[in-house]
Amino acid sequence: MATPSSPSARPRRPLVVMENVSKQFSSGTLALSDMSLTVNAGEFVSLLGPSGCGKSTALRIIAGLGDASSGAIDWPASRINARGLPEGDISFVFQEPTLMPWQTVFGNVHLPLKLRGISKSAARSDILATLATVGLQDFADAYPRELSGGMKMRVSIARALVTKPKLLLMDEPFAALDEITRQKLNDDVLRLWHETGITVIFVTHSVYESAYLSNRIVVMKARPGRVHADMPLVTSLSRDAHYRTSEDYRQACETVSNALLEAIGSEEH
Amino acid sequence: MATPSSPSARPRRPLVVMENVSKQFSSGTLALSDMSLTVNAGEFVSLLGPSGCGKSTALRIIAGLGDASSGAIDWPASRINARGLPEGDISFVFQEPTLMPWQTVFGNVHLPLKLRGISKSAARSDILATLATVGLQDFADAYPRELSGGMKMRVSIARALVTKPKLLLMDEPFAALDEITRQKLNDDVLRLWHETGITVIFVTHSVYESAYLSNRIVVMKARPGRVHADMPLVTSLSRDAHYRTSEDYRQACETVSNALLEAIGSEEH
Amino acid sequence: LDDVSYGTNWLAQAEHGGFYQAVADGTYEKYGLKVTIVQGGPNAANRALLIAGKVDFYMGGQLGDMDGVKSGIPMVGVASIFQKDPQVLMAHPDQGIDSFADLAKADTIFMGNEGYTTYFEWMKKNYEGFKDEQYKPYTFNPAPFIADPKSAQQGYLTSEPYEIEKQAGWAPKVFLLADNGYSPYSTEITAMQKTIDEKPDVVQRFVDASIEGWYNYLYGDNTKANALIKKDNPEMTDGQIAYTIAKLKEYGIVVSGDAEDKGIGCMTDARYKTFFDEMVQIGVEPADLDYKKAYTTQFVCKKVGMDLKK
Amino acid sequence: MADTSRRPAPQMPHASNRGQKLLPIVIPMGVVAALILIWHVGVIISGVPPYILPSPLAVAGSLYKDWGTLAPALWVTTKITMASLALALIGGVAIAIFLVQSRWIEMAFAPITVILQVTPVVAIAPLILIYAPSTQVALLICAFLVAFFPILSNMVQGLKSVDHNLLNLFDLYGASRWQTLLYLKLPASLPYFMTGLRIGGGLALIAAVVAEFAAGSAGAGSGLAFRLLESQYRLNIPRLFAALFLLSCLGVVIFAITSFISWLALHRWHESSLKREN
Amino acid sequence: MADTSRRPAPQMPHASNRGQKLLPIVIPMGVVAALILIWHVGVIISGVPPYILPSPLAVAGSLYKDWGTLAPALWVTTKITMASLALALIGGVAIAIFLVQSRWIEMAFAPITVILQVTPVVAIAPLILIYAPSTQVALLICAFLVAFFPILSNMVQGLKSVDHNLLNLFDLYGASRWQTLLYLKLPASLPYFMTGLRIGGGLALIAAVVAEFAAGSAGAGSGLAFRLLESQYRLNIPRLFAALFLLSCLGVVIFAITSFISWLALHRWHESSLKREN
Ligand SMILES: Nc1ncnc2c1ncn2[C@@H]1O[C@H](COP(=O)(O)OP(=O)(O)OP(=O)(O)O)[C@@H](O)[C@H]1O
Ligand SMILES: Nc1ncnc2c1ncn2[C@@H]1O[C@H](COP(=O)(O)OP(=O)(O)OP(=O)(O)O)[C@@H](O)[C@H]1O
Ligand SMILES: [Mg+2]
Ligand SMILES: [Mg+2]
Repeated sequence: MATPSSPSARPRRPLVVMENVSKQFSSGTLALSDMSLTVNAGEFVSLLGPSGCGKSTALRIIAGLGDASSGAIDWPASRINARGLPEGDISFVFQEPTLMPWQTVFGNVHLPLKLRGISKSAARSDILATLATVGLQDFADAYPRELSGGMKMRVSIARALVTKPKLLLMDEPFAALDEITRQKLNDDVLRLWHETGITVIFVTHSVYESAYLSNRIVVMKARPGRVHADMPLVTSLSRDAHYRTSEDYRQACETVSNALLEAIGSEEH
Repeated sequence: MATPSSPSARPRRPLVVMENVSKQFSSGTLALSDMSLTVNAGEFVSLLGPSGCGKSTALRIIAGLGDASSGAIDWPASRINARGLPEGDISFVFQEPTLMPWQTVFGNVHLPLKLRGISKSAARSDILATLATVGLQDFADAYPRELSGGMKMRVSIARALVTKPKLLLMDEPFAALDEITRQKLNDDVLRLWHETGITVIFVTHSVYESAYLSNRIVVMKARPGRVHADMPLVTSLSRDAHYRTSEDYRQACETVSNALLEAIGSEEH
Repeated sequence: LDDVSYGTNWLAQAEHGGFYQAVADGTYEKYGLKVTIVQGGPNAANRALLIAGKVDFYMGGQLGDMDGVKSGIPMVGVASIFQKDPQVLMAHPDQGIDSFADLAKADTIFMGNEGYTTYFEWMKKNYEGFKDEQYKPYTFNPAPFIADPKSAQQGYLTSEPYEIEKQAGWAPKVFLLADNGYSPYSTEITAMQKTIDEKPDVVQRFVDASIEGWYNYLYGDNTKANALIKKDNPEMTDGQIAYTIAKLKEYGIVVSGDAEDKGIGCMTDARYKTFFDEMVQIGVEPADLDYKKAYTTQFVCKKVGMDLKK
Repeated sequence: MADTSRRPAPQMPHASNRGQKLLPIVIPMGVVAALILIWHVGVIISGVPPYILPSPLAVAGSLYKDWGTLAPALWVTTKITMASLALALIGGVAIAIFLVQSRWIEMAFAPITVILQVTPVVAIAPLILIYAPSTQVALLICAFLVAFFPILSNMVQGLKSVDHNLLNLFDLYGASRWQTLLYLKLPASLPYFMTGLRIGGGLALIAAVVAEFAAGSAGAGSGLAFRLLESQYRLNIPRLFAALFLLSCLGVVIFAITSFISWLALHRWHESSLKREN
Repeated sequence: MADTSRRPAPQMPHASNRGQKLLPIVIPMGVVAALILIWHVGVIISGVPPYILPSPLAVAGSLYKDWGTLAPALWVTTKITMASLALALIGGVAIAIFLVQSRWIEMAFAPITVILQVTPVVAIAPLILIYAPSTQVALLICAFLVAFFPILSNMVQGLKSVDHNLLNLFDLYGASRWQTLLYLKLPASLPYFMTGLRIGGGLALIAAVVAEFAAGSAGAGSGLAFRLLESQYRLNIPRLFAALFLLSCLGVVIFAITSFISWLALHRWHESSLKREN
């Protein structure tokens, strides 16, 4: 298992600990088997792996959606509520847009705020600002069915961002977006992470994206899903257009690619 | 408008001609405006453009799903049927998996064959072979809800391939797949194209993918959608792992990226 | 034999005894008729079947026949087996309701629709104190009446009082409408005018045979008829039959008035007109109604079968 | 043998929009008018006597002549129908929400709702009459018993058909039961509810009629059901048909209103009321 | 103030599965038994006379004593119910398919179905009796009129709620109308159909009862409705309740069967019958 650089020096406290989590669906599919993963507060963890290896399942279990068949989820440093989730804000961008078809774009983005009792008018400026971030300022009054696939996904992203969460779980949020929009949003998320110190767990299929965004990359193996490689990614360079042409970046990409190839290769043959 | 190489020497007959097609939805959104595009038989055309620029709309109109508000679709060399579509086979991979939830994976892939009166048992080997192509041979009896996002998309791809179509329309088919699977499927589609001489219209957000796969790239501009750049891509190299490191490829990628940046830039500012 | 069908107004019961008697003892056959009795019942549509020509005769009533004329339906009463309509009103025995007029003191009177639109109108016109607020619909379940001592209820002389006494253990006060002034002909034999015009002899034979049947039923050996009734209506009990026959005789339902000397089934113009005038007076029938079209006396009052009365 | 052809775009799709708006009213009226014509011609040709099947003219005549009695009856029936529909809606939705709270509750109480539903109202009407404080209340109870079940069933199915992904979303954001109900489950089950409403609307009318048969009020305060039975008893067949006609009209109007409400609620987002555009 | 906590996995989720299987039967039975007990105690405490509300014991006694008359009646009613349910299903689905063929057809014919639905069966039963070739047929027509509308309405909504993307898919592959109906629209509308079936099952029973009231024959071949009316007329209230009890049982059994069919058809794929696993 290769690590592109030494682990970060400054000590981090663990935010969430998956301990030997297994998940078997009632259909019999063993989606996760003895998966253990500790995510520290303030990390930006990318989760990669072959299609169907259990990334979404792992993310959902962390978020408390769907119980694990065995193993446990720990939130060592947080007070947890009745649902077993830490107090404070978690946002989740699901792999599918998951919008309410009867609400406009504005209404959909308003939802998490509404659930906290913030009225439409009070939330208006926040919502519009977030919509502008994802380039949908003109579509606030459109219904989901009137949007293209990428636009729906951007609504979902806006909904996750509008609460200014402390933990952000994103399941292939940018897969349906063109590269320009994608890079812009990459930078937006990165800025958010830098500025607010939130924790991000980010599922992606793009090696480049993971290498650009994260400070730790976890590669999963399939059937049953488990961690294959867990690689901190430290660079002294700031993540910007220059970073994309840097040797650090190229090397990180290569390492991740190899780990992925290994994970898939060891699987298929 | 840059072209990476001179147009192909051998003359091709046009398969489908979009003539000044506009599409206005009843919500008022002008999705396409005076879009003209001629696709020749045997071409592999990639369609790129910013999210929401009308790629899916254009593909659907070509396939006869949803009428244009003005303009027309011509099939100059084909006998067309009552629905205005050419006789023979069109397959479409929609942007969303669009599976029947009450059918198993097998049943979903069987659908287009069933509609032609081919029974389950007669189609069995074809279906299983196609499922193997997309790596889902073990999931023939699973229901869509038991699949991951990428797996659903692969079922949709298998459904499109199983009929061995003459015209293949694909709307971001590989966006939800990991890079290894994606490359494998890229090569599979490419082989199919080479071997059977089918025509492919392929929507993607990946410049690399488009440069690797197609022999013509069309970049669209947004709101309203129209063609911004139409670039033949000719190379003497065969498309394989070596091609990805070739100068032809690098150059093609750059040209396309620039065209895309132009298309988006001219839009936003 | 001529095929003839007769639709009754309720399930087989002793009130239809004479007809069953004529079937059971061969009287109809003797008159050259093969008679099928079509039972009625709650909501049964035998009158509609008569109008549509699906049965030949129907157990109608005077008011119904007059309504037919009003609506241009050529229905004609050819005989009236009951001289008195067995319709009664009942009250609780301990509520100080001792006469028909006292019923006005009841808080509630459970009545069917027909009753409400006919004799209740008549009661409002002819007695003091009856008012619409008293009416509640009667759905052939006497429980609400039993439960509410301040209520009264419609009934059939031969049925409800018997059941109520059997179930509740007390005998209700019974007031026969016919004895208190409201007296239409009832349990008629009603035919369409067409039948009368085309087959008068069949009508005559059916009327005559039925009258004979009734004499035999009331005064002769009625075991076979009762067996037939119980076959058609397995719920019927001997006790109920005996009670009914006793009441029919006690109140002179079948044999009284004109029937005493002219035979069962007799109808007279004078009596028909009396009731018609009552109905005109209370606004149920229009004064210009040609009520004479609703009946004919040509088949009855011929003293048929009177010798059978012992 | 190539055969060149083209699929031209439809011309002016938004033209004559004004005329189109009226079609949903004009067409059914036309069909009903045609039916009445067929009825009329049928009566004349077959020579069926008016006391079996009156001609539309006779019915119209009766409608005109007896308007004085029929109109108040129509009004009474309308009121009962509306009241029982309201009751059925409130009751059906409330019980549905209660039932889907847990599998246990559903198992335990679903049979009771079924029992309420299948018990023939005519049979228990006397019991209700005995215990209800007033005839009016008895009437409403009867009508409710007839009309609530379709709304309940549809609502239960709707509440259970909510997209699991959206449920996850609400869970994630810590939505309370109440919020999930209000913002997710109720809107998501609207298509089912609307079907229930459409069925319930018609059934409430039937319920009002049945209730009046079983426990009805009389005289001045009586509804169409009473007038109908009365006409039937008095062999006033044209008036019977006039009453039937009014009932049908009321039913169609209720159906039109519920359909319109359904369209209002769904046309922005649900497949069933959307034109296919792509 | 950090407070360490963990959310452990539930232990042995598949244990005691056998016991669980029986719960959907045991629980409703328990609830019904409890209701009967309450009824019993209520009757004893309140001292209500048996001719108003008999005790469950009296009803059971009557059930036992009169089984000879009730059993054939139950059988007759069951047959009519099944026949009218079958008719309503076939008719409802067929009409629904016809209606959704085009917006014009729907506009033109929907009002007619509504008219059929709201016309009180009791009022037109005599007409039906006159024109139907036999009482049995008349009965079925009456029952059909009562039961078909909920199935029709649900089916229409279901057929119209098909995912537009899937419709596009079928169009693209050149599916015929018939294939689209068979392979797409019918399966996709199953959740709605099943709701219609559940409503229709109960309503068919009511329909059988109402039809028997309205057009029923008397005597030997008569069903529970007739026995019920007769018992009422004879003031044999325990038997009336015995008949009601049998009707309720029949209704619950039909509900259980239709629910089971619905579960069978939907549990593999539809949200409403799926356990939430993620
Ligand atoms: N509801 C379910 N029932 C049964 N099996 C399921 C269910 N959901 C997921 N699975 C299975 O669990 C495995 C992991 O699925 P998951 O969605 O976590 O994959 P993933 O890593 O997110 O894949 P992708 O990249 O394609 O989204 C898959 O094999 C899938 O078939
Ligand atoms: N049914 C609809 N009603 C109204 N507007 C629509 C509808 N479908 C699409 N649009 C609009 O048409 C435009 C083009 O949509 P389309 O789906 O073709 O985009 P796209 O290029 O495929 O985008 P993406 O890459 O995000 O999938 C968008 O602005 C969208 O909002
Ligand atoms: Mg996933
Ligand atoms: Mg698209």
